[in-house]
Order: sequence, then structure tokens, then C-alpha cells
Amino acid sequence: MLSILVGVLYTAGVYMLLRRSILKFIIGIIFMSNATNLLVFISAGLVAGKPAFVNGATTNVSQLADPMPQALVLTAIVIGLGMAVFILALKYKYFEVTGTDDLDQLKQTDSQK
Amino acid sequence: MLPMLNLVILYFLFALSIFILPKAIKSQKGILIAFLQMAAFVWFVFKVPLVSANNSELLFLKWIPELGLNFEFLLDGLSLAFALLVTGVGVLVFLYAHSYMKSYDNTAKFFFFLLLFSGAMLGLVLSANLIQLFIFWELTTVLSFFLISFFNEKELARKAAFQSLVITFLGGLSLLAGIIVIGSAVDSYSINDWVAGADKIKSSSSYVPGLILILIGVFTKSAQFPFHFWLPGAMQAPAPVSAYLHSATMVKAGVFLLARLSPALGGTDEWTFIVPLFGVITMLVGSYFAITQTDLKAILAYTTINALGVLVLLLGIDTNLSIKAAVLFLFIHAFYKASLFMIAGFIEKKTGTREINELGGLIKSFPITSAIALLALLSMAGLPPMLGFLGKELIYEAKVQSPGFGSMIFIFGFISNVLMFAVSMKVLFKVFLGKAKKTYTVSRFKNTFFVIGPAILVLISLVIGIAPNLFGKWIIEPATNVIYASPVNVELALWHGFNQVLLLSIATVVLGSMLSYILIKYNRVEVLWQKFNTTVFPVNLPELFTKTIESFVAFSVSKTKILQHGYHRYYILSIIVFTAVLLWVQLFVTKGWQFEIPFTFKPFYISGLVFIIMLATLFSVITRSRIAAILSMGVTGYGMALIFLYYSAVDLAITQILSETLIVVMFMLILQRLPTFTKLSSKATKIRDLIVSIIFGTAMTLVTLKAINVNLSSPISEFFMQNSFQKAFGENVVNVILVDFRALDTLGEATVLVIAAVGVSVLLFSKKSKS
Amino acid sequence: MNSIILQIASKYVRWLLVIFSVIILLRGHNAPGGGFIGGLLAGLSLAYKGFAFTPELLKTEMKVKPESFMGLGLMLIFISVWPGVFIKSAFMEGIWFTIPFPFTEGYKFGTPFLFDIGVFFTVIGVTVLFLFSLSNNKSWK
Amino acid sequence: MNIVALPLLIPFALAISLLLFRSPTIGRWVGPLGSFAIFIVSLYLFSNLQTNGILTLNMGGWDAPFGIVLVIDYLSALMLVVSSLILVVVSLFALRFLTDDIPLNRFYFFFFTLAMGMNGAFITGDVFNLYVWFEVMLISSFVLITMGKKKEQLEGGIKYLALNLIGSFLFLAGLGLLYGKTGTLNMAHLAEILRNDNQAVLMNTSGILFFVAFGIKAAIFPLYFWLPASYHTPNITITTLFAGLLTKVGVYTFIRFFTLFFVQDQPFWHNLLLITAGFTMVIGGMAAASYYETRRILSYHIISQIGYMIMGLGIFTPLAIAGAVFFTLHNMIAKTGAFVASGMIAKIKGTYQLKEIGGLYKDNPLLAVLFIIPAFALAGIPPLSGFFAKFMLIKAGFENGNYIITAVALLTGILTLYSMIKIWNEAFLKKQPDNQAGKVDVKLAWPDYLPLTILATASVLMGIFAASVFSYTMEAANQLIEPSHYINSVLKNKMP
Repeated sequence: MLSILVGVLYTAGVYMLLRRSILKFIIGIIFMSNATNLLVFISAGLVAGKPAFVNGATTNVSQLADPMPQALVLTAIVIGLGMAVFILALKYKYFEVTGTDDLDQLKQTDSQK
Repeated sequence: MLPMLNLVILYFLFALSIFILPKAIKSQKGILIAFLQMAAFVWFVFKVPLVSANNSELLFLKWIPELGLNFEFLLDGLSLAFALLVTGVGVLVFLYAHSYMKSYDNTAKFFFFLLLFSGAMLGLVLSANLIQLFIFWELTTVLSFFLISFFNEKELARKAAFQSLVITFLGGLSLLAGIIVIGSAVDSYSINDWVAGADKIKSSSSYVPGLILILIGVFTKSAQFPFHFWLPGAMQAPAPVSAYLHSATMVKAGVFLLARLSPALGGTDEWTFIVPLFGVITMLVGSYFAITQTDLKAILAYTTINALGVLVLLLGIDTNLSIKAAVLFLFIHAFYKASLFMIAGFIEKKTGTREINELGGLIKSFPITSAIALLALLSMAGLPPMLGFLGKELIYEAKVQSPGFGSMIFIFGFISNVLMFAVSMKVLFKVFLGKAKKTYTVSRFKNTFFVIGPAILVLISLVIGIAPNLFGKWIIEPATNVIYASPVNVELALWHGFNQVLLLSIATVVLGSMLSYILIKYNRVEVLWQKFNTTVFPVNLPELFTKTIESFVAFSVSKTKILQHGYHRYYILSIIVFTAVLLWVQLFVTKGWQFEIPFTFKPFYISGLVFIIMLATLFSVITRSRIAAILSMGVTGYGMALIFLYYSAVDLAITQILSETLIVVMFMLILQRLPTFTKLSSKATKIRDLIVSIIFGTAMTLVTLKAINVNLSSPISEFFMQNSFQKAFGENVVNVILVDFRALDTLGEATVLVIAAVGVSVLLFSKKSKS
Repeated sequence: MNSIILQIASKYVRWLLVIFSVIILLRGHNAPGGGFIGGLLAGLSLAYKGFAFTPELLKTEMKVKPESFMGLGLMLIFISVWPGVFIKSAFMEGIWFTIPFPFTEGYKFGTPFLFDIGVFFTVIGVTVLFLFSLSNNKSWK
Repeated sequence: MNIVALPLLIPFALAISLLLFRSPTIGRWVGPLGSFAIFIVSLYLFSNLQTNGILTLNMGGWDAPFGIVLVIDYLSALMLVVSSLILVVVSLFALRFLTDDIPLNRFYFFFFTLAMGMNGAFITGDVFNLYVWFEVMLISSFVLITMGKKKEQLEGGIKYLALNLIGSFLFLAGLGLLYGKTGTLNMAHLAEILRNDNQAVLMNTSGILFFVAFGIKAAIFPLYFWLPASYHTPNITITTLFAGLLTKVGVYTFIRFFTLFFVQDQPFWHNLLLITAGFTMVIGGMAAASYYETRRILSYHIISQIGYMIMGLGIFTPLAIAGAVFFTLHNMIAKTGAFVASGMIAKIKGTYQLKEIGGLYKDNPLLAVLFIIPAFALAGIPPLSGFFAKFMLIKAGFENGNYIITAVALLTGILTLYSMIKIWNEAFLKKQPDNQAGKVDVKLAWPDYLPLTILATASVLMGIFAASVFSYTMEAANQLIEPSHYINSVLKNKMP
């Protein structure tokens, strides 16, 4: 079920990436980011209701949820946050400079001179 | 034997030092270099006795032995013959250049490159490792590029330099490939190993492709048909360069290599078919086009092509006679052609033209020069008592006796010789004899260096022509022995009886004289002939070359425009499609889809949650309101946080909520300053994008499903859980991983955030906004 | 968004949030929380004031620049890297000692904790700088 | 004391100090001196490696595969040394060539974070850690490329960023799958698991994700589009920094991953690598031939040359991989040199357009010499560094029977030469065009020549001392082809 959600999120992400609006593009990026995080999270297996807290008394650790992917996803979320904000700022700046939201206007750097 | 290496190094060091010479000496650098060449020449002369006893010296230095790459300098009959040519002609050319280059600026550059070239050429002919030889080979290519483009502000010179560079570089690549291909058969690049393993090479499957690749290299360098056309173009170079590179040395590099490889690769059917074939064609092309030229240097260039053709032909015939003839002709040609080029340069300097129709009767103004030219032309025409006569006789003999398609070769050789004779006579009568169109005054002393080079060369030619035996024994025989790989007796004599060959020579002279008479007497014949040539041979190779390059560039431009079209979305599209295709291929190949899909709706509230997230996502995609899109994106994010929470990831859920909040806040901050959505894509585009997205999305789903089902090893995280409390003193394993077990990740992550923050501030705070 | 309610509420809520974030940070090692979460919370609480009033006000009011927060945070991280290599064997190796605390076993303090505090400050600085930058516009109300 | 972490920590400390102290004077000193310190440390580590074998450091004292381990083998060390040399050069270059719209100390801040990310990527022995360093490097480069805030820079930045972000996501997804399947992130441990398991072929799907992710970073066909769209937009200093380093990190990871992990279904991977390599070479070369702007020519040229490196990996013999490594090292130096030269030309003439300039051969012979060395090195003309790299690759290709790709590689050499000679002909040999006659050239001072002199010398030395460079790269290749040594060094304390 969750893997289908991954697929849906990727589909939505890619579709949004392929739109011409800058804003939609960023939403696409965030969907992709979420999809990837979810993928990482679920690919290591899921354990419900047993978070990885241990103390001296804990013995049977193998029943707890795997904390590793959690840590990885946490890192990835934070990195994704940084990236997302930066791209937001970049697109905003671009809009400020050029006054367009259309990605198809981004042709100048590829044109022959 | 170290001197050989030192000698080559000396050349390079000396070349570098040209730039730092004190001014007073700097102006005499031509003479200075001539002394260096002289010393080298003498050193080689002293090696003659050694070599004529059929001994050789080898210097072996390890370099990168694993690659088969070593320094191997070999001095034997063949390399000595070439080394003598390189240094001997070098002396004279530098003396000549000393005078010739006086009127130009930047001569330091010129002498630098020319001397470097000299060193590279010397290194080339002394190389016994083929990769080492290739290195020097490429150096000569590059240096000749610099020398041809010496008059760099002339477009023609640049074009010619570029053309010769591309052709010879192409050939160089082919040569390299050939060397590697054949080298892998005997696992060595040393010529000695090649000769020793000749049978192994010839029977291996790589022989034919390797031979062809090497021959392409040889043919480009030695201006064989159909690569010959760069050589006339190269006449844009200053005269010393033409005299040195394009007659005596560089173009002979290919001939040298052919001779070097002859014992290793020669003698097979392929060799005796391909090599003479191209030699004959080149010989004919050279002489045929030489006759209708009117530019003195162009005539010389085409006759050089002819001579190179003859040399290749003789090496290809591969009999002891033909090889003997080849070695002899090598010297003959170097002698007369270098002197003629020098004289041509002299004439151009003094008269301001190279057009033979504008010249005439130069003997009156320049008697000495003209006399030298006369002798050189006689040698070229193959008349006694010059060395050229000897050569021609020997060549005829070789051709007559050549196996295989000997008679054909013989007929073509005869035609070519007739043409060559006519060309020589034409030049002689049109330029030096006949009516003077203008008289030139010359001061006697300034010309010394101009004349001394050609004079010496012609004199040698004359002396050896009359008394050739010593020369034959000492120089020709050792070289022939090396090429033929078995002892050959060389007896040379100017007069060797009244025989078939002499008859041929007489016929050549008679026919040639008639032809040249017609050409000189009736200018119209020549003009008509030229017209005939342009109609019958409409393909102008240099132009074809330029056109090919141009059309290739045009092709590249159009293809690049198609690929680098600038549409950002299509870049993404192509990446996604590429990924999706590869993923699907892999899914099929590894049959990853065959296992069961654990499709359950339990627990139902998670299913409900997933359903809501999907709806939110979908809504965010299709809505036309920006705020709605962002908020539903937020819902997706919070939904994910709930999933995390359910599946035991408390910290993760909190982080997700907070960062999602932050992102939504950021969006809201700039939202009002961005334009509203407008409809930009057509329906067809949307459908296409949708299909691509779905293909990609399903691929990812399947991949995920697969991942859940494969478990190759138990995870390392159990270690963390066991040690988190005891060794790292923390109960929250996730946090302990972040700050202790994998703290380096967190360090990087914090750095990413800081960079992003500073980056955003750099981007948006600006003292002066530039647009 | 210049609402009075927000402004009044912010006075109290903000400080509550900051205190809460510090608690989150401190207990992070043993319970959900930690530097990231705490930092984000604290950063958002500062931003909250920005929402309530104007970011310009916050900018003038804040005595410490966000960049200094980040610098301090990274510095703490950097410092926490070193004790391990000198006292034990490797960079970043955890060094722990116990601060005696009345009525309990004592509070364990170590370089990983220092590290976490560094992260905390860094994230505060980053969040605030993000908000400053993106709201850096005169039309913003 | 085990100082393997220093290549990471030095730039980190320098970046912090630049964040805290923002005086330009400090930046002026910290930049070059800091880079030099990194260079020295790299050299020290390299010599240490030669005596002690593979160096490892378990961060936090946690044994591999549990903690993050830093590993320096020959490949890492060589990349470290050369890249830190590039850092030194670019830090000097920046002093003279950065324009006013980019504050120097800000530049150096991102410069060092970039260096930190790059060094981290080179020395880490942990795949997720690699991802983190990739991101550090990427976000630094995102900021750098947009720093001038001009329209085309923002535009190039958006394309660059978007495509690279997709790469990052795929990388991360691949990582998740990898962990999900194997339960470990340590490279050596992964390699051990994947090599001893016949089910490992199921990993190929994650392999694809890595292939695309690294392909985007390394700019191979058909994933390279971001590079020519963006590389010519920022200040030449920044372009130079990117040109020498960024794509090569992608190549590094390619080599690392496809020698360590994805070795089960070799024909598939090697054919895929070779096909993409061939297209990359040809299309990059063709595109380079079609431009008349130095930075664009050189940008496409980067792509073309990436093809050679990937080709070496695809042939997959020790010699071929050594050739790929050699080629990468050579290319980092020579390519940076070519970009530096183009920056110098542009500073003198005020434009990158070849049609508007000329006459430099006469006016500035020193620059001519300094340009032609890296240019010919790139074209593979002996005895400069490029020749040996190319020779190794071609030899390996022929000996392994990969005739087609080798022929393509050889013929691409012509395209390379053509584009280099085009710059030479137009900028140096040709006369200044008449319509530009009025322009006054900017005179360069001696510090302007310093960076290029270092690079040209390095390129020549690499040719002269090709034997030792060869033996290093051969060592690297042997370690890569036979990774048991690597695995054992990393997992020496592995708990049962």
C-alpha cells in the first residue's frame, strides 16, 4: 500500500516537474523529496508502535523498529528542506529579475551566439 | 651510447635557451645552431665505420615497462643514414635560415621551433621503440604546424597549417592504433622484438588491420595519395622550412618508418600489393600535376610528392635491388630538393615572385646561384654526371626486375620519369636560362649564406655521382642491410655498361625533351593542359577537405541545437525517460515482478491515511489555486508525518511536521509576489507528461516492492540498539545515531543548512540589484 | 498579519516555545527530540514574532545576528570533534563525564551532547536567516 | 595521530572562520593559504598511504561497519592530491579574476564548503555519508553558480539545480533500496555482502538509480544537459572551479560504485557504460566543434572527455581503469588550465567571443605558451599528460577487444584537436579583427599568470614523470579490481 503511495508521489512529482510554472516545479521537487524519503523509510521494513528507545533493561532489540532508516530520513528531510528553500529563493529571485514564471523562457543560456 | 639520448636532449635544451640568449649572440643564433648541428653531424660521421661493419648500438632505458614503453635508441645503418641527413642538411638549412629570416620579427620563435623539430626528427630516426617513435612523430607533426603557420596573420598559412595538422594527426592516430594492434601480437613495442617475431606477427589475425592502420599513418606523413594534398599547401611556410621539413626530413619520416618496419611486416602479399600500389599512384599524381604548375614552390612540392611515391614504391617492391635504389634515391632527392627549395626561397626574396612565367634569365643576375640550380635540376632530371642519374638507373633496374606486376610498374615509372625530366627542363629554361625579364642587382657578400647550402649539397651530389663507390659501401650498404634484413652487396658506378636500362634512360631523355620543348615554346599548351586538368579532375582535394570540415561543423551545429534546445522541461523529460526505461528493462531482466505483492489494506486507518494523502497530492496537482496547491502539499507532508509516527518513528514525525511547516511558511511568504498559475501547456503535452510520470512512478513502486522482499543480510542497526545505552549513554537510538554513531552525517547536514541559509541571504539581500 | 491578538500572544507564547525547545534539546538523547527538532522549534518561535509584528522589527530587536548563531553552532560542532582524538583515539569519539546533580545519579554530559547543542544553534540561525531573507521585501506586511 | 579526517576538517574550520569574520582582508589570506594547507595535508596522506597501505579512520571510535569510516586508498588519495592542487590554483585565480559583484570572503566560504564536500566524497567509506557530502558540494555549487545574480546566471542555476536535484533524489532512493536489501551502509561491508551473494543481481535496479544519479553529476549522455546550459554563465573563476572538480567527483563515484558493488551482471553494466561513453565522447566533441565561444567550447569538451573516463570503466581491465584514473587526474589539471586561460584571454580582450578577438600570439607569447600546453595535453599530444592517459585507454581497449569504442575514442581525438586549434587559430594566430581595432587590451600583471603557470607546469611534469603517475594509477586500479584488500582494511575490527 505504501509502495503505491511512493509511486503516486513520484508520478505527481515528475508530472509537476514537467510543468512550465516555476511554482509547480518546486511543488514537484518537494513531492519527489517526500516520495524518496518514504521509499527509504519503508524499504527497510516497517514495525508499528515500537520506537527504538532502549535502556539498560531492554533486551530484545530485534523487535524494535530499525532506527537507522529513521536517522537517514531525518537527515534527508533536513537536507531537502535546505534545498527546497534555496530553490524557492532562486526561483523568486529569477522572477524578480525577469518577471516571468514560465520555464520555457529559460532558453537564453542554450542559444548559439 | 648515452650520447644519443644526450644529443636529443641537448637539442631541446638548446631550443629553450634561444629565448634567454644575450642580445649580441641572439642575432647570430642561426649560425650558433648550425654549429650544434655540425657537431652532431660529425659525431654521426664518426659512427660510420661502426655501422658499415654491420654493427649497431642500442641504448635501453626503462621508462614504463609495464606499458611496453621504454627509451630505446638504436644506431644502425638505417638510422645513421637518416641521422646524417637530418643533421647534415640541418647545418646548411640553419645557415640558410640565418640569412633568410633576417628581415622578419620574432625569429626566436622560428629558430626555437625549427631546432626543436630537428631534435624531434633526430629522436624519431633513432627510436627503436615504436611508441617512443610515435611520440617523436607527433612532435614533428605539431612543430610543423607551428612552422607552417609562422606567417600567422595570413589566412592561407593558417589554413594550410591546420590542414596539414589535421591530416597528419589523423594519420598519427591511425599509426598509434596500428602499433598497438600489432604490438599486442608480440606483446612488445620494441622494433627488435617485432623483427624477431615477424613470423608470429604475419600469421596473427591482427596483421592485416594493423598493417593498414600503420600504412595510413605512413601515407599521411609522407604525403601519399590520397593524403598528398597537404604538402603543396604547406608551401606557405618560410623557405627554410620547406627545404628542411618538406623535402629532406619530415616527409621522409613515413619512408623511414616503412623501411624500419619492412623486416618485421614486409614481404607478405598484402605488403607487396598495397605499398607499391599507393607508391605508383602517388608517383604518377606527383609528376603529372607538377608539370602544369607555374608556382616554383608548388612545382617543387609536387615533384616531392613524386619522389615520395617512388620511395614508397621501391620499399614496397621489397627486393634487394629496389631497397638499394630506395636508400640511394633518398639521399639524391634530399640533396637536390633541399637545394632547389633554398634557391626558390632565394629567388622569391630577391625578385619578389615565385611565378615561373614572370621569371627568366636569372643566370645573368645570379650566375652562381643559377649554376647551382642547373646542377640540382640535372640531378632531378636524372642526367649524368649527377647522382640523380645513378639513382634513376638503379630505379629502372629495380623496376624492370620487380616481381609481381613488374611490367605495369615499369611503364608507369617510365611515364613518370619522362614527366620529371620535362619539369626539370621547364624550370631550367624558364627561370634560369632564356630571356631576362628584369635585371636584379645584388650585393655579393650578403648572399653567402644563401648560396652556401645549395652549393655544398650540389657539390656532394656531383662528387658522389662521379665516384659513388665509397658512399655506397659506407652509407647505402649498411642501411640496405638493415631494411632487407640480410646482407646486400652494394656496388655503385656511374657507367655500368650499355644495357637495357641505359636505353630506357635515353628514351626518357628524348621524350622528356620533346615534352618540355613543347611546353616552353607554346605557352598555350600549358594553359590548355591546366584547363583539361580542372575539367577532368574536378575534385580539388584541399577544397574538399575544407568543405568536409565545414559541413561537419554545420552538422554538429544543427545536431547540437536539437539536443541543447534550451527547453528545461525536455531535459528533465529525457532524464526521466532514460531512467524509467532502464528501470523497466532491469525489472524485466531480473524478473523482479514475479514475487507476491503484499497488498493489504490493514490496518485500515493507515489505508485511509494513504488514501487521503493521495487525494491531497492529486488535488495539489490539478488545482488552479496556488494556495490550495501549497496547502494540499502541506497535507501530504503532514500525512507522511503521521505515517512515520505510526511506524515507530517519533523523531522523524516531529521533524517532518516542523520542516513541512517551515516550507509552507516560506511558500506563503513569497507567494503573493509570484504570479498566478496560467495555462501554459497544451492537452497533448499534459497527457504525454502524465504517461511518462506514470511509467516512472510505477517503476519506482515495483522497485520498492522488490526491496521489501529482498533481504541479503541482517541490518547493522542491531548493533546500535545494543550499544546505544551502554556505550553511548542515550536511550533514544535515533538521536544517538545522529549525534554519535553517525555524527559526521549530521555535521555535513548542518553544513548544508548553513550553506543554504547563507546562499539564500546572498541571493536575496543585495546592495545593488543587478538585472 | 498585524493582528493584535498575535502580537500579545507572541510575547508569551514565544518565550514558552523557546523554553520548550531547550527542553526538547536537553532530553533529546533519551526521548524524542534533539538538536534539530529543538532548533527548528526555537527558530519558528522567533519567526512567530516576525509574523506577529514585522521582520524588520525582529531584525532590529535581535541583538545577535543569525549568522553568528550559525557560526556559534558550527563552532560548537567543530569543538566537539576534537576531544575524542586527543583523549581517546578518533575524531568525534564520545567523551563523557557526569555532572553531579543533587538527588539524582547526576547528569551525563559529553561531546555528543555538545555536538547536539551546536546543531541546535545552527538550526536556529538557519531558520531565522531563511525567514529574514525570504521576507526581505518592502511590500511585505 | 590519525589525521585522515583533516581534509574534511580544515575546510570546515576555514568556512566557519569566514562565517564569523567577514572582513575581505581575511578572505584574501585565508583562501589561498587554507587551500595550500589542504594540499599539504593531501600530499602527506598520500605519502603515508604509500608506506602504510590503505588508511582508515573510524569516526567516533565506532568500528566499521557500524560507525562512519573514512578510507584513503590510492584512488581517493590521488583524487585528493590533484583536486587540492586545483583548489590552490583556483584560490589564487579568484584573487585576481573575481568581479566586484561577488564578495571575496563569501566566495571563499562557499569555496571551502565545496572543498569540504568534495574531500568528504573522496575519503568517505560510507554510502550515506557520501550522499551527505554530495549534497554539501552541490548546495555550495548551487550558490556559487548563482552568486553574480545576473539573469543568465539565475537561469543557468535553475537548470543546473533542477537536474542535479533529480540526481540527488535518485541517489537517495538507490541508497534506501541498498540499505533495505543489505542492512548496511558501509562500502566495504556492502561490497562483501554483494560479492558473496548470488541474489545480488537483484540489486541492479538500485544500480540503475545510482547510474542515473552519478551520470547526471558526471554529465554523461543523455544526462548532461545541465552542464552546457549553466557552465558558461558564472564568473570564470567559478566555472573553472566547477570544470576541474565537480564532474570528476561524479566520475569518482562511478568508478567506486561500479568496481565495488555492481559487479554481478558485468556484461550489462559494461555495455551500458560503453554505449553511453561512446555517445558522450562524440556528442560532446561535436558540440564543442560547433561553438565560437571559449567557455562553451570548453564546457562541451568536458563532456566529451568524461566519455573517455567512463569508457575506461566500461572496458574494466586493470589497465583500462588505471587509464581512466590517469585520464581523470590529467583532465582535472589540463581542463582547469584551459578554463583559466580562457579567463585570461577574456580579461585581456573583454570578451569570450572568438570572432571578436585575435592577435594574442604576437602580443602575449607567454600566454600563448601557457595556453597551448593544456590545450595540447587535452588533445593527447605526446609527451604531455593526456597522451599517456589516452594511450593506456586505447591499449586496454584494443587488448580487450573493444574495437568500436576504441576507434570512436581515437576519432574523437580529432574533434578535440579541432576545437583546441580553433581557439588557438582564432584567439592567438589571427589578427585582431578590424572592427575591434579600437579596443584597448587590458595588461595582465604577473600574479595573473601564476595559476596557469602552476597548471601548465603540472601538466608537463605529469608527462615527464608519467612512469610514477602510471604506477600510482595502476596501484589504484589493482585495488579497485581486487577489492578484498580494501574490504579487509576497512573491516579489520569487524565484530562477529
